[in-house]
This record gives sequence, C-alpha cells and structure tokens, in this order.
Amino acid sequence: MTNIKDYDNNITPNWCPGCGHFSIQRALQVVASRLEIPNEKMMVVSGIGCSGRISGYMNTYSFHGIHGRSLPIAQGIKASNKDLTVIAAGGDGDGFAIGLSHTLHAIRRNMNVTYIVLNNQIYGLTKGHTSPLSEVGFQTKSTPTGSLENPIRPGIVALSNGITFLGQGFSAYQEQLIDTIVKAVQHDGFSLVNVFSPCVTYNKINTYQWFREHLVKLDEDEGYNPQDYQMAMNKLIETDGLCTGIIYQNEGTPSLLEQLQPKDASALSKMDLQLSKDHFNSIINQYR
Amino acid sequence: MTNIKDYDNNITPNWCPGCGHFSIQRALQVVASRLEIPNEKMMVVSGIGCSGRISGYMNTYSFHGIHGRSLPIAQGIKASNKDLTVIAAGGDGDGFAIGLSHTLHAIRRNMNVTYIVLNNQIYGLTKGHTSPLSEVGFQTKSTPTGSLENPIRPGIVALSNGITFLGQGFSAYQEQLIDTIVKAVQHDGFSLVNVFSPCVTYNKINTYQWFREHLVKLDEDEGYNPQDYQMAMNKLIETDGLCTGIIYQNEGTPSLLEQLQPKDASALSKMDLQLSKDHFNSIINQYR
Amino acid sequence: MNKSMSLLIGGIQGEGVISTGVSLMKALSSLGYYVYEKRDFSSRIKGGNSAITIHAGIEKKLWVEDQVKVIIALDDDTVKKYYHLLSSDGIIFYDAALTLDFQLPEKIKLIPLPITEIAKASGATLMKNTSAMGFISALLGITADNVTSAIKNKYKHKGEEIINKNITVLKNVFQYAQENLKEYQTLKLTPANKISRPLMMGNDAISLGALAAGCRFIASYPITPASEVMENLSKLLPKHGGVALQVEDEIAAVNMIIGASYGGTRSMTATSGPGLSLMMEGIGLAGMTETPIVIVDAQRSGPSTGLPTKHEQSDLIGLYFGGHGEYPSIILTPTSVEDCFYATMRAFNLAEEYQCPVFLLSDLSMSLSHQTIDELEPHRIQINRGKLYQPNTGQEEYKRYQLTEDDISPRALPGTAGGLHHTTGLEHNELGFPNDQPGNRRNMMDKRMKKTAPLQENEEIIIHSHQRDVLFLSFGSTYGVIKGAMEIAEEPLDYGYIQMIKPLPTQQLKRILEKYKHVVIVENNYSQQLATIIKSELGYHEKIHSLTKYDGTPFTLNEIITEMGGWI
Amino acid sequence: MNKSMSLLIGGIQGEGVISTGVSLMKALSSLGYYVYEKRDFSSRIKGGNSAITIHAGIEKKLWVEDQVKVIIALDDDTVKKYYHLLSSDGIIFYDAALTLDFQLPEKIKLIPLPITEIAKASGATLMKNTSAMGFISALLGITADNVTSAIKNKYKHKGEEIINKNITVLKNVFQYAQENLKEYQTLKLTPANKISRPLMMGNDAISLGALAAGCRFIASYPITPASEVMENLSKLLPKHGGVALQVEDEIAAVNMIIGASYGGTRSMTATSGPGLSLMMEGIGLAGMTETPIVIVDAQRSGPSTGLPTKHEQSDLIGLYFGGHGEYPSIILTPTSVEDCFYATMRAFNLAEEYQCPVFLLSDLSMSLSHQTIDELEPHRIQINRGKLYQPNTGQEEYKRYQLTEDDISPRALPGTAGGLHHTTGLEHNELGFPNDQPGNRRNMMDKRMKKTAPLQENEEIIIHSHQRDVLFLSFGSTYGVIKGAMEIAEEPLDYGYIQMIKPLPTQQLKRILEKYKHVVIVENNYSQQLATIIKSELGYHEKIHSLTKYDGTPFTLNEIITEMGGWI
Ligand SMILES: Cc1ncc(C[n+]2csc(CCOP(=O)(O)OP(=O)(O)O)c2C)c(N)n1
Ligand SMILES: Cc1ncc(C[n+]2csc(CCOP(=O)(O)OP(=O)(O)O)c2C)c(N)n1
Ligand code: SF4
Ligand code: SF4
Ligand SMILES: [Mg+2]
Ligand SMILES: [Mg+2]
Repeated sequence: MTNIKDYDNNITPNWCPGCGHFSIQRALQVVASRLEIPNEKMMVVSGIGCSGRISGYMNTYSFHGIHGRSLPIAQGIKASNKDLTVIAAGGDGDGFAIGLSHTLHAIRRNMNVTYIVLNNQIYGLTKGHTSPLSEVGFQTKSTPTGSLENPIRPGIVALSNGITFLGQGFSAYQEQLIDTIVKAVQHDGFSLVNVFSPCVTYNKINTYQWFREHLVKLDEDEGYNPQDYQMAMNKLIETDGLCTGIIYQNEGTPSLLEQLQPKDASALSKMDLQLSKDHFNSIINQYR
Repeated sequence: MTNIKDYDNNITPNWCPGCGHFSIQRALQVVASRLEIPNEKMMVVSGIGCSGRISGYMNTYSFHGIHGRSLPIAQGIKASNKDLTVIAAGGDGDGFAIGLSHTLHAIRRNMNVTYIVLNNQIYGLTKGHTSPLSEVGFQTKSTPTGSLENPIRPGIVALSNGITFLGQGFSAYQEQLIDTIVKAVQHDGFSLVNVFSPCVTYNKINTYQWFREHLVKLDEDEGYNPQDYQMAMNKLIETDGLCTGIIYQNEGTPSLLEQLQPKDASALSKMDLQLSKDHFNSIINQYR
Repeated sequence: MNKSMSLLIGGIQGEGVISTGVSLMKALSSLGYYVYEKRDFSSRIKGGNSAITIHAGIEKKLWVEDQVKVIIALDDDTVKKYYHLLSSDGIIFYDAALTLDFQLPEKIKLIPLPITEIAKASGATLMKNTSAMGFISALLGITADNVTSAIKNKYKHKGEEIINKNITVLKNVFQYAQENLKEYQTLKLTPANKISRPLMMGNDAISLGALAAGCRFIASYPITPASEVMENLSKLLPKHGGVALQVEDEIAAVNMIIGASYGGTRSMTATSGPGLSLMMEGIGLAGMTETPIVIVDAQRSGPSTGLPTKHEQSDLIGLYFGGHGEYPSIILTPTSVEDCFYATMRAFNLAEEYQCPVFLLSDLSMSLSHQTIDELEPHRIQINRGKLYQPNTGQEEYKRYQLTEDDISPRALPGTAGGLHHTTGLEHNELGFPNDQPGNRRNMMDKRMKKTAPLQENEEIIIHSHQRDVLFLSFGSTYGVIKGAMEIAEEPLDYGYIQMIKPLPTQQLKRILEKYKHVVIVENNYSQQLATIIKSELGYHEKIHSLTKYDGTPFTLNEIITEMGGWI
Repeated sequence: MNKSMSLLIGGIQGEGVISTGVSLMKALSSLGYYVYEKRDFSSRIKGGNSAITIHAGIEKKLWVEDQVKVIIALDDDTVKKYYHLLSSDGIIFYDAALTLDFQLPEKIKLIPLPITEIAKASGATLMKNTSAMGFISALLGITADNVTSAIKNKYKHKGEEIINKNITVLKNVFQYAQENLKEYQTLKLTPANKISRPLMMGNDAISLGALAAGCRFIASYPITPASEVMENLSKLLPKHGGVALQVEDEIAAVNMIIGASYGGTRSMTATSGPGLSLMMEGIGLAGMTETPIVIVDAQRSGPSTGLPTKHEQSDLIGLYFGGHGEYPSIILTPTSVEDCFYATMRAFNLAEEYQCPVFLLSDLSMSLSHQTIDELEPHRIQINRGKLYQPNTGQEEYKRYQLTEDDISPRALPGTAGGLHHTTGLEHNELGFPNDQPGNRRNMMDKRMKKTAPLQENEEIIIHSHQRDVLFLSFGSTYGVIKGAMEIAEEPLDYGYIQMIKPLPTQQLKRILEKYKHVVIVENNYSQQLATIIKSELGYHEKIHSLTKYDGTPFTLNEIITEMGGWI
C-alpha cells in the first residue's frame, strides 16, 4: 500500500467546512493507495460544480472539464490510453441534468471507467438551485414554492439501462465508500458509484442526520446478492434508492475496449504512427 | 367523428414505399378524427430524421424543429397554450441518442404532451447508421463489424424514470396503435408511445416479419393490468421490451401544468399583458 | 461633511458581507443618496475573502472611485488585500476581534471597532453584520432610526425575537459610536433630499422589464451571473399567471422558449457564455423559422469556464457573426440598470416586430452591481406585438412566410382558425413547406437577411459632446466609468455609448466617423470586438483606436484618465 | 473525337444512378482520364430525381461545364429538369421504357436506348444500371473489356452469378451499340495515356489524410455531408490499431476527442453546421486548455437544418469569430481532393504544434464530389507532434502552461512520470491550477492569443497570375470553377485561393491588396464572409468586392465569366 498522502496535492479544497465532498476526495485517495496506482497512471476527470473541483485536489493527472461532460472526456482519455486508471467525478446536476444523456450512453458503452457522482441533490456552486435529484416539494430560489418534478433515481435508471457495476455510498460511511470504490475501479467495465454527499450550506433537508436515518447498508444484509439483477432492482424500488454498498455487478460482459482492441495491443497513444508505403498503396488501390 | 382526410394536407410523404412511418402518420390522423380535435387546436412537433417529416404531412399546426429537440419545443408550446393538443414525434436517434436527456426530463416533468417514437432501430435519413436502439452485432457503415453497445430499451428506461403513461405499438398493427395513441392523448400527463416502425431500406434485421414473430400483444393477455407498475416492469423484462399495447398508466399524478396553473386559468398566450401601475409599484417597493 | 464617499466592506465570503453591503445601500437609497457598487468575490461558496466597494453620494454616478476613504474589515484578508486602495486621508476600521498579525506601511490609519464584541454581548456572533452596519451608518451620519427600519425590513421574515436582538445590537453600536467615534464626524455624508429610490441590480431590472413587457414564460438553467433573472421570475411570473421553469440544460431552455414563443407567449431565457454556446443551434432555428425569442446574455470572463465570477464583454463578436449559416438577429446593449429595464421591454417588442432572436447583452458588472435607480416608467414603452394574422378577414390562403414589402410576414399563432401552417428549420416556401429550389432559396434568404435593415438607420449612439474631435465610445457597464472619468477630467473629451450593436447603426456611425478625428473604442475584451465589427462594416481603420482590458476587472477611472491623456 | 466531354446521368433517387456514375468515373480514371463530378440530389432516401453531371477529359479540371453534350435519362424527370442544359449539339439518350408524355422544344435531339429492355432480357430490371453504364461507355469509346473489369470490381462481393449476369448485359449492350449507334462516333473521347489514377471525393481524402497523419481516434455523429469521414475511418482505423466510435451526439464527440487528444492520441471528429454549433462550448474548452483537436466541418446550406444536401460556404465567419470568450484556433480551407489529403495531414501537425483546435473547412461540393486525383504522397508531410515534455531531464518542476518565448508550453501526456499536472477550463496559472489574479489572467490570455501569430506571416494565398490588376480570390471548392473560367476566358484575370484563413495571412494579404487595383472575393454565402474578415483586419473596403451566391448551388462557369466581364 502506498501512502495516502502521496495522492494529495496539498491544495486546500475550497469547499465549505463540513461539505460531504471532502470525504469523497479522501476516499479516492485511500482507494488509490490501496490499489497502489502509480500517480502518473491515475487520471481524475471532473465536471463543473463544487463537486467538479475534486480533480484539482488529487496528486494525479487531472482534468476539470465543462459542465456535464466529464464522461465524454473520461471515455476519450480511456480510449486513448487504456493503461490509465480513469475516474470521472461530478455533481448530480452535472451528471443527471445537463449530462444525463452522456451518463446513460456511457453505461451502455461499458468502457472501463469509474464514475463517481457527488450527489447532494442540489446545485451547490450556483448557490442552491433545485437539481433533478431533488425531492418533490424541495424549495430553492428556482422553485420557491417547491419542486413539482419527480426526482430521477440514479440507481434504478442506471440499472434499467444495463449497467454492469452499480454502487452507492454516503460521505459519512468512509469504509464502505472506500470498499465500494475499490470494487468499482477493479470492475472491468463501466462502474457508477452514486455517493450521497450532503451540501451543508444549501440543502437543509437531506442532511447527514437525514441520511443516517434513511439509508440501508446492503453489506449488512446477509441475504443480499449483488449478482442478482432482479434482487437489485427490487431493493432499489423497496428502499426508494436509499441504500449503500455494492448494489449490482455483472462480471460476465467484456468491456468495450477489450472488444475493440486485443488484450495485448498497445494503447492508442503509444502506437507507431508511421504508415508504410505498401500499406498506403493498398488502401489507395481500393479507389481505382 | 370528423373525417380522417381532414387531417391530411395532401402532400405526398417522401418516405420509401413500405416505410413503417406511413402507418404512424395515418394512425395520428385517425386519432385526431376519433377525438374530433379541431385542426387548429392540434399541434404536431417533430425532430429531424425520416421520422421528422411526419409533422409536414398533417393538416394541423406543425413544427419541424431540430435534431433531438422535439420535446423541448413541444413542451414550450404546451406551456404557452394549454388548450392545444400537443403531439411530439421523432425517430429513435432523435429521441434516444441526441435527445435522450430531453426524453427523460420530459418524463419527469409530466406535462400533458404525447410523444410518439418512430422507432426503426436505425438512422434512416443519414442512410443507415447504427442507432442506440440497434441490437448488439448490428452492422452498418458506422459499425461495420457490428455494434458493441447495449441497446437502450425505451420502455424499461421510461418506466424506471417514473413515466405516467407508456404505450408501445407496431406500424403493422393499425387498430392497436390507434387505440394506444388515443389513450395516450387522453392521458392527463406525459405519455410516450414507442412504435416499432420498420425501415425497409436500411434495416434488414428488424423487418415487418421479424416483429410479427417477436412482438407480444398485451391487450390479448387477459391477466395484464397496466395500472400495476411491478407487472409492467416484469413484462418489459420478460419480453425484452417486445410487447405492444398500453404497458403502464398511472392516473393519479396530476400533470405539471395543472399544478402550475389553476384549471380555469387562461392559457399564457391569451393573457392580458398589461401590468397595472399599482401592481408595478408594489413590486418596485420591494426594492426600497 | 462629504457630498460623496467611497467605502469598502470586506470579510469572509459566505458570512454576510455582501448582504450587509446591500442593506446599507438600500438604507442609503431610501434616504435619497445614490449608490453604486462594485464587487470582488470568488467562485466558491464559503471562505476566501469577499469585498464590496460602495460609492454613495447625492449625485448619481455609475462607477466607484479607484481609492476608498473608508475600509471596514471583518477579516484579516480585507486589510491585506485592500489597504493599498486607501486614499491618503483614508481610514481602516477593523473588527477588534481580528489579530492583524502582519506588517502594514506606517501611514495607514487603523482604528479598531468592537464589532464582534457588541454582537456577542447582545447574544450572537452571527449579528456581527448588524453590528458592522450600525458602525458604518453611525460613521456616515445615518440616524439610528433609519438603520433600525432597514434592519427590521431585512429580518422581517425571521420573527420578533431576532429583530429585537438585532435592534439591541444597533442600540449598543450607536451608543459606542456616540461615546468613542466623535473625531470621525468628518466622514459624514451631506444630508440628501430624502427622496426614497429603489436599489436594484441589472438582473433585477431585466426581470422587471420582462414582466412589464408581458413576458409570461421563462425556461432557464442556472449560471453566474445570470441566475437572478430566473430566480426573480420564478417568484414574479406565477403571480401574474405565467410559468417559470428551471430545465435540464440550455439547449432545452432555448428550444422551449422557441416553442412557447411560437405558441404566442412572450418568452425568454437568461444565460452566460457557456450556455450561450450551447444555444447556438437553437438560435439558428429561431432565425430560420422567424420565431421571436429574447435571450439575456450576462457576460463573464471566458473562454470556456474562464473566470465565472469576473467581468468581461467578450461574447459580442461571437453573437454578432456566430452560428452556422446566416440568419438575422438583434443585439441590445444597456448601459445602466434603468436601461436594462427599458432595453428588455424594447427587446420583446423588437423580437415580435422583426420575428427574430433578440439578445440583451449584459455583463457581470451590469448584471450584479446594485445601483440606486430613478423611478422606472413601464408605460414609456408600449407593447407592440408585431404583425399578427387576423382570422376571418376574407383573405386568400394564409402564407406564413409571405413575401411582403417590408420582408415581414404576419404570424398565425396555433389555435387560430384559418392560420394552419407548417414551420420548419429546413429552407421553405411562402407556405412554410420544405423547398430546395434555388429561386425560392434566394427569395427567402433575402427576405430574412434584409428584414432588419431598417434598423441600421436608427440613432442608437448617444453622445455627450464637449465639441472635441476625439470620441470615446463604449457599451454596457463600461460606459459608467468613462462618464465618470470625463466628469472629473479638466479637459473632457466627447464620449458616448452604443445601445444596439446589431444591426449596426451604420448611417449614424458613418456620420460620427466622418466627424471625429479619432474614435477610441473602450471595451472589456482582448480582440477589440466592437471595433472589429465597426471596421468590418465601415472601414475607418486609421481613425478607430482601441482601449481594451481583459484581466477580469472593469476599467478604473484612472485607466480611462490615463488613456485620455494620450488624446488631449 | 473529344478531348473532353460533359454528360449528365439522371434517374429516380435510390435506384443506383449515382453509383452508376461513380463506376463510370472509376473506369474512366483507370484509363487515364480526369473526371470531375457535380451532384444534384434531394434530402430523401428513395424517389425524387437525382442526377450526376460528369466532366471527363484528358486534362485535369475541377469544374463541370454549364452545358452538357449528353444526357442519359433513366426517368422522365431527368429530361424535364435538365434538357435546358443541353448544348446546341447535345443529345438526350433516354431509356426506351420511358413514356416522355410531355412537350419539349423541337430542337432537342432525343434518342431512345433499350436500357431496361436489355437488362430485363438478361434476367433482371435491376441491372438497368449496368445496361446504362454499358451504353455510356460504348458512346464514349470505352472498350467492352474495360467496362467489364469495372463491373467485375463493382460486384465483386456479390458472387459469380450476379457478375456473369451483368457481363451478359454488357455484351448485349455493346452488340446493340455496334449495330445501331455508329452515327454517334463523334461522341468518343480522345484516347488517354492509360495512367490509372484513383477516384476519390473530398471526404475520402480527408479520411486517408487523417490515417496518414497518425490519427487513431475518431468520435463522430452522422450528418450530411460529413458522414463518410466517420464511415471510412470506422473501416480503416481498427485495421491500424485505432478506434472509431459513433457517439450519442456532437457534444459527446468533441469532448471525447478532447479527452483522447489530451491522452496523447491524434484525434478528430467530422461534422456539418448543426453539429458544429453544438460543439462550440467544447471547442472553447480545447482552446482554453490548449488541447490539440482536429474538426472537419463539411459545410452545407444553413441556417438551421437549411438545405442539408445543398452546397454553401457559410460557416466560415462563425468559426472565425465564434464561441463565447476568446481563444485561438486555425482554419484550413482545401481547394481540391488532393488538397483535402495534405491539408488534413497538416491540420494534425498544426493542432499539436500550436496546441489549439484546427478546423478543416470543407464544403458539400468538395466533400461529396468525386475527382480523379494525382498520386498522393503521404511522406510529403512529416508528422510533427509539437512540444512534448520529456521526463527525467532533471528539469525543475513541470509547468504545463509555462510562459515561454514562443508562447507554447511542452505538453506532458498522462502516464508520463514527472509530468503530473491539473488541466481546467477555468483560467489557470502556469501549473494549470485555477487562478483569478488579474496579472496572471493577462499573461495567460496573451500567451494563448499570441501563440498562433507567427502563422500570420505565412504565404497561404496561391495566385495564378496573368499580370492583371484585378484578382479573383476564393476558397474551397469555389476555386475550381474560377480556374475553369479563367482558363477558357480570352482575357483571363489573376486568380487565386487562400488555404488558411485563420490566422489570416495578413502580411501576404497586405501586399496583395497593395498590389492589385481590385480584389473580387468569390464565395458561396450571403454575407460576404471572407471579404468581411479581410476588411475587419485590413481595411481596403474600396478595393474589395464580392461575388456571392447562396441559392444552394455552386457557381457556374458562366456566372464567373459574367462577373469577369465587369472587370476587364
Ligand atoms: C453550460 C453551463 N451551464 C451552467 C453552468 C453553471 N453551473 C456551474 S456548476 C452548476 C451545477 C452545479 O450542481 P452540481 O452539478 O450538482 O454540483 P454541486 O455544485 O452541487 O457539487 C451549474 C448549473 C455552467 N458552468 N456551464
Ligand atoms: C445536430 C445534428 N446532428 C446530426 C444531424 C443529421 N441527422 C439527421 S437525421 C439523423 C438521425 C436520423 O435517425 P432517426 O432519428 O432514428 O430517424 P429516422 O430517419 O430513422 O426516422 C441525423 C443524425 C442533424 N440534422 N443535426
Ligand atoms: S455549497 Fe454545498 S456543495 Fe458547495 S462546497 Fe458548500 S457545502 Fe459543499
Ligand atoms: S430510409 Fe427507412 S426510415 Fe427512411 S423513409 Fe426509407 S424506409 Fe423509411
Ligand atoms: Mg449537486
Ligand atoms: Mg430511426
């Protein structure tokens, strides 16, 4: 195990004291050290939001993209260099409002990328607007009389779209969160870890206390089998999405890049780019 | 019942002979006449694709927008004038590739708009490219060795995202299709009707014959209860989405506009826009 | 006593500094003073330093001075970051609870105030802001009564107890001031005329302008510095029968308002650069289908995410020329908060009269800076809904895109009998159906591209003349500081602003460029955007000069005055 | 015998007219003729008329003549729509199976050919295209052997039986021609030199250029007229270890290639106007993060969906000035299919040398028109990957955005030890971390905006001089027809093209504008986009004139010649 500190770049995060995002940053660092990922082989990509700042606090390669597009960028990096461990991270607005389509398409594409949602059910950075994950009745400056739209349940939607690894976590359950992310990173295919991460400044409903009262820990449920799709779906419906741990994993499906490139092929970024004259001519001849 | 012909503008569709989209156009016209919708109160909005041309063949108000955005436009029109019957229509690429996010957000928003997907599991207009609804292994010019990505199952994803009316149809099952769309239009809230509509020119797999062999008609299943969410979900999983009829309907949830505007309120587009001096002053006074 | 005064209040971001400043400005405005504000904040929620500079006086000004006479420091950083802004006779008042364990030049005058102490003594450290506000008021000569009513107003939703506690704080502050701060009497403001005026920022005025113009639908996605437009209308519209929606992204927003506007409702969205880039395709659809829409672009520092909380005017040229293909649009550039109100009303009229997208181009300083404003007169601008198809006039077949003399065709709103038609983003014929014939294409392009041409003849440049041969020309919030510099300069030059940049008022501009020897275009961007636009249309490269700034901050008086030096 | 010949083949869209034309062109190219093609098709899949005009000759030309000598009509519409294009000595050959029940001017010469009949007799109406191809070949003097090998090639994946059937059709056609068409010997082409050359369209050459440049990743979304780039690379890349992905939309496409390119792989996307508009935000991110990307924009008629199958050059100015905020980019405009190949290779080099987005701006005519091309030499352009950080050089701390003399900083690719850094679309310091200080902002803006300045000194305008004082200047496929007009004109003017529009080669342009009395800029758009760009940068309004066309069709020879008339 490498040192946790090795993954910290010593920049003080600009999050509010108590923000749930701190624990996720720490969890990521612990995961990296547990898996002994060389710093230069780790890539953290993030979107825009308070959450999006997370990539800037990792002593790894890191890319802070634009709002909602962490996944296209992360998938591009992975396709480019499959030898990197690629983590995408972003807020609930980032991934389920403006970026929803990318999230669902990344799920189907099943590249070996781990996506961590820093889910506070609100837009933190814009100073507290309703998110598509906010509950009905949630009041913010954009829904002063309460939100009227059904919240998206990330777990159920991901599962129904054929995800091969689904985990959930809670900022305050560090050990479980770390374990879940470790498994997600090890999973060969796309993995999503939805982390309940309270916004202490703007979300006065979904607080640490609230989550402690409502979350069910799946790893404490002996009968739970994350290989069982139907069980996973039922559990998500039963708990209204409020459960943590590894919810579902399908180890049978090969990841996209494995299907596109032979296992021993070199990463795209490391290939010899010269085209032999013969090769070129044989292509040209198809145009004659 | 008004005359079906009243809803036809006598323009010959530019679809290939045998294209599934013809039946959907006809079904829409029959629905309009069954429900006796005055032509000027009917609004058909479409996206871009072979499918997108449907709005141009209706003798109603019609708006042929841009690729993937039929739903935002349609919802804007409905919000603007709730007295119109608003139908959005588009292809599988339109609604599940570029427009996927809008589709899922329209579902949550639950405005009283009916969305008809002209689903041929391929991009027709661009001359046959793979769609997110194409099966694994599907070969086109963009996936010459076969698609590797899991297809989206529109029904399951819609259901898991909290849709209040879900129907499916098949171009060749006219009567069922008409019945389903009638119910969808009558539903007070967002309704999605996913119609299997063969592309005879480019999709040589999912042909009329193929659908006849694979589709299950739900209205012939006596035990099927479309009010039962769990039953609907199970049926979709069991048939891998290949079933037709009304799959699910939740009549309990009020539509968005009903919650935003009192039932007897005038449509936005018909309101008096003058602001009284007193009213204005009372607002200004909050800035003192 | 002072006719005007610049002061800076700074503290830890998220601890109420800004809201204290705003309450103070409100109190001052209601007493008849004019205030203007400039903010310095970072793109984080809590922590870090944030500061607000306020200019208050009995005359209206749209700038703050480069130096301040008073600094109120609620944290150490405020002292460190801003002491150099202090004028030679200036004073820093700081919360006595601070340690200030760093060196400052000796000449800096530092006075401790028991800001936290008094708050604590009265019950809660949280009331530090009330305490600070009390101190500033006492120094400026605002009576305890006046502050008390401001505080009552501020906390009116918080209940009796909180209000009373705050009043106690104020009482103690004023008592302390009475006893200990007599020597700072010189800081007092000259009494004003007691005309109570509203305090607003640009985004507020835009929201009210929209409401007054009959806008009844907004679809929007939050973004700094535009969110307040959506927030205000989320409160206001439902009370007037309208609907405000926060939607999934800016693409949905623009397409939704196209739908709503096509449906007959005056509709808008508000965004900033990144959202605007995402809207480009939808804007083209509005252009092609001749659907009226109003888009507020509150500019911030780009490119990309850039500096989201910093000022810039760099979206102009992208809007002027941007989008794939060619379509007409209109760009309005208000220069004051009042102007934001009227320009917004005008935007809705222009959109429906010319049936095209209209941009209200604001900038961060304009959108977020509070100003004391003169009374707004909503009836100054009459609602004009443009050409609408009237059913049952016994006309021939309705043609949505009828070729007319003025290139504008009557719109039929859905629901109107007799007005059935097709609308498409494809090239279309007069009836609205797709048509790819070259002749039709030419006609339709000509129609669309020419319809806004009459606006080129408008007088859209307002000049304050001193009969000089050099003109300083600007737009947006940049105008205020130029006006300021000219007002205090000994040899002021001519100066002015342009309030509609697209279509460019070429007739008037040509006259101006003929008349002046030099025109210096002042703008907050790198590539001289307004200058480039004018040059591309009219030439005069040798007469047109540029003063640009692109470091995230607005021009200072001094920068303008220095530039003037080169032209006198 | 003819040194060159223009002919038009038309029929029902979707029934193989285009592919027949392409086979014919391939056959001609392999015999040493140069062909050039112009297409007329509609935005529907089957039905409607579609036509292909082919110019074939022993000299290379990049245009088709306005009039054609031969029309081969496989449907009635072809006769109706195109008979007016026939030259005075021209002939329409039509399928005898057509009814032609409409009136035509008497002078039109109509000859029936048993096209369908012979196909049917040999087994299937479907082989009508082979039959038509046989007839045209016979008329042009191509031997049965040569056509046979072309047909074998065309149907090589369809199996023996089909090939044999088609060969029978050909045999019968040639026999019929032998017996009945002797009098049309005059239509024969002069024999060519038998150098077999490839036939390609711009999109093919772009794909090959990308492959040769070392592009190993494309993420793209289908759109006319750009899809072939993705389609070609979907076949080619996997064979060279690369990856091609059709993704969910253009926003995903541009962001994915930003990721891939940041990751160290040469990456691209290809789109047209609507997709480009959607990419604007991502393009700004590439600009801000200094990530090299290559974007092909195959322009079509805008705005909005416009005329998706018609030609235009109207995205230029939006690309030149567009996007929110300000960032550098490069725009290359190839003028021939060969040029598409080299310009694409160059684009990848420029992207990595200057670390910014590079646009390869094509247009529908360029992207989709087949041309006989001269041999491509991939080694003419060496791959240059720009400044890359080399690990373990004992350097000090790595700074991704180090301020350097040439404003370009070495890139460290992820995976490189010692090169760890942060990348953000926020304004950042040399290390890459967010930074909002005014001084840093100025430095970083200057660095980014100035780094491409050296390119302004390039010679990017190629002029064909006749020592005249009027220059016709154009870009993209428009150049070909100008060249054509000048070549046949009695008093040709100087003419040329510009191959890189951004940064504008201002040094060279200034010399040109000084030298010529008049510069006529010829472009397919409404608002004189290239002219506007040049005027905005350099002035010379009185010298710069515009010839524009925006009806969806490219310029004809005659239009250019008419315009020339005004300048001689
Ligand atoms: C295209 C675009 N639109 C809007 C914004 C403004 N914006 C920044 S962050 C954000 C949402 C933040 O919410 P979330 O993703 O949940 O992250 P959090 O701050 O809650 O961690 C928005 C709307 C932007 N940066 N870009
Ligand atoms: C922004 C944008 N990207 C791409 C296109 C090109 N395009 C037109 S239709 C289409 C997809 C058509 O497929 P689908 O939606 O399934 O409709 P179908 O033709 O199969 O009915 C695409 C990619 C476009 N018009 N706009
Ligand atoms: S605003 Fe909320 S999400 Fe953002 S840093 Fe503060 S607590 Fe965290
Ligand atoms: S290409 Fe396919 S979808 Fe399009 S019209 Fe033809 S059959 Fe229908
Ligand atoms: Mg959030
Ligand atoms: Mg389709």
